[in-house]
Amino acid sequence: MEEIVPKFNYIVVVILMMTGLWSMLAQSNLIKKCIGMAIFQTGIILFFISIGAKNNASIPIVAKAPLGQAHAPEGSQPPAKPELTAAKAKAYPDPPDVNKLTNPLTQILMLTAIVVGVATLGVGLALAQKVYQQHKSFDEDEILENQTK
Amino acid sequence: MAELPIWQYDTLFLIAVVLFGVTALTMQNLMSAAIVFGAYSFLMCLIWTAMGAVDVAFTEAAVGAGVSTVFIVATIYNTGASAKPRKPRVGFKLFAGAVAVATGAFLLSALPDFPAWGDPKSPVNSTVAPYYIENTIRDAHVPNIVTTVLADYRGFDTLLETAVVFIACIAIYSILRVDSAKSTVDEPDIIAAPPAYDPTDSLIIRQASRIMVPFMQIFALYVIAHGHYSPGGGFQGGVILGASVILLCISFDLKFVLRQWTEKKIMLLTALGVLIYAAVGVACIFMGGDYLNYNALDPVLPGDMAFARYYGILLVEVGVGVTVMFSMIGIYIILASNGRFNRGL
Amino acid sequence: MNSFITIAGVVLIGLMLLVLVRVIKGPTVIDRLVAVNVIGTKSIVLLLFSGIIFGQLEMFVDIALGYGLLNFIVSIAASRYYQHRRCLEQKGQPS
Amino acid sequence: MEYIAYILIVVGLVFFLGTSIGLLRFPDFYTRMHAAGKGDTLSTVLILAGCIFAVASQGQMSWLLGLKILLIINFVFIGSPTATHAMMDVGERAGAKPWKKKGGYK
Repeated sequence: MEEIVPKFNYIVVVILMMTGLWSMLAQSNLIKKCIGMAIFQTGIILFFISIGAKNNASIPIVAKAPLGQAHAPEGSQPPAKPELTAAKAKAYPDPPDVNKLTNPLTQILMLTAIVVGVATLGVGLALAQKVYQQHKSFDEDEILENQTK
Repeated sequence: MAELPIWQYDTLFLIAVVLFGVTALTMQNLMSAAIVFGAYSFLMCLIWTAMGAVDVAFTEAAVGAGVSTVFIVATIYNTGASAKPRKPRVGFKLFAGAVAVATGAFLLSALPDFPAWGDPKSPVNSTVAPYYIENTIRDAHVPNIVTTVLADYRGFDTLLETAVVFIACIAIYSILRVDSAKSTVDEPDIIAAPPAYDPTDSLIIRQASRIMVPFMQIFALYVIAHGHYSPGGGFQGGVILGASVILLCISFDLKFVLRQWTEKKIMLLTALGVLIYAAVGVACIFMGGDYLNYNALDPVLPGDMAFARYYGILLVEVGVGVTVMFSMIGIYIILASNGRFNRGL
Repeated sequence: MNSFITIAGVVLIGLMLLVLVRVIKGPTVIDRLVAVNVIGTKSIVLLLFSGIIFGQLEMFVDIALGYGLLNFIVSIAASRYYQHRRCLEQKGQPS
Repeated sequence: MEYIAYILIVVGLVFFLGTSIGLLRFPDFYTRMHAAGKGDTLSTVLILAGCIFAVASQGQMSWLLGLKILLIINFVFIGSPTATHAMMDVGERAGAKPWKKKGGYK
């Protein structure tokens, strides 16, 4: 138990991936294969997000500093439009504490993966629909029988 | 028992999510499977929130509630709704199960090598990521680190992901589109004739969506523009904009929407989004910088060097939003109308 | 306050698991649709709860607003679907 | 302020308890719809209102945040009954049979 509890997330990831893989292999219905593919994908996304999570950390958005505590940044920046820069930079402390924010890198990889996943789900569904137009069936076994006839 | 690393919700959610996934796959009726899959995505969104990944949760919320289930429903509408019970091939299913379990056992054998859940010192959290966390505010004045990494530090990645969405849209068109004049596709015989227009028929639904759609679109524009300060950005706003038009397609009629958005317009606008993104990069080259290095745009944009990156991110997000919005609409229409682009769900 | 919200959230998830029983058991599609709609509405509440626990509600309220706007689309899509295909249980089709 | 939040959230949870028990125990689709449609909307609205007071008692309230939560309540109030109506429509069109007491009233 002491071994398993700190790594519970990986076990759930593996269970989800096994479920998706089994459904892609064994289900004979094409739509269910597509749903299984989506479940497999969420397993992978869960893996990435959970390795990026940190204990006692907040969301990866830099919180505004309480008023009065902020200090102006160093003078290395070109003082092109000083009023804008100063007003903007004063509101935030620099730099934020690394251990207080969750890892943003894994999140952005997965954010794009979700939208791309919907697009690929659409491609899968379109293929299934085309197969249905040709064979009048979603069932793999029936399609094979129709072809061998 | 050791103390749970992350707080109490997560464990409950993770157990519930496995239950939902298995349930969705055991449903015999495909419509049920689609609906349970929608609930699965609700829970997934809650898990991302509990792990502190708000942007991912927002994307999952918009995609799961608005788009993906509707795609599956549209496909089922044009085909048959049931997974016919056949004599189950138990042997093959057991063999597939054995393969899946073997894969799982192989993966689990690596379990001791993984860092513990929520360890701040793990390799993922201690190598590259601290640079992003520390430098975002100074480099771009954007508090939302995810937006900065998405559109600025890893701009190439996002450009190509947007291109992938565009290519997927093209692929669906080339798979399914038929010319309705020479169409040989006949309606599945289960579909009743489309009902004649009856204003009392779905008056409540029509009026409710008439109220909701403008709010959705304004909210989506807010999400795109305010993505620098709160969760949001081009992907989320684009999906919500797409979902608002999909809601119009469902609650009114496909023809009603197609009067405004013809096929040509939708395809051109899908391409326009990628073009905006790429054009920002090319503009950077002409201004004397590297591709997608927004610092080079400093002379034409207000504010100092960091504000050039701030506005560059905004331009890029607009491009992403346009592509995602119109590809979602295009995919929905072509799935719902069975490739004929004239009538459907 | 935070511990109260946490307890309320856990109770809410427990009750959501009761609704899940209806999703699994529900004899027809529409029973499942009703139960899933309830789960969708309750996830708005849970999102706000986790926002209060994180102490940054203004970041989470956008997600909840998005859900509030979007989560009736699926019900309307299903209603359209059955408007065109009149019968719920076709011959020889399990639900 | 804090106690108003407690009361609203607890009352909302009680209504949701009613909803989930009703969903489990009622015999047919229409009665389940009754439990889900009414109890769900009311409990959501009550708990969201409780959240407003909870945040206000912690001193984190800004006008934008309050406005957004009120907007969520508004949209739940528009969207949820519409969904209920649509599903009831589905049930009637699809021919769900209303439950009758065995040997009961005609």
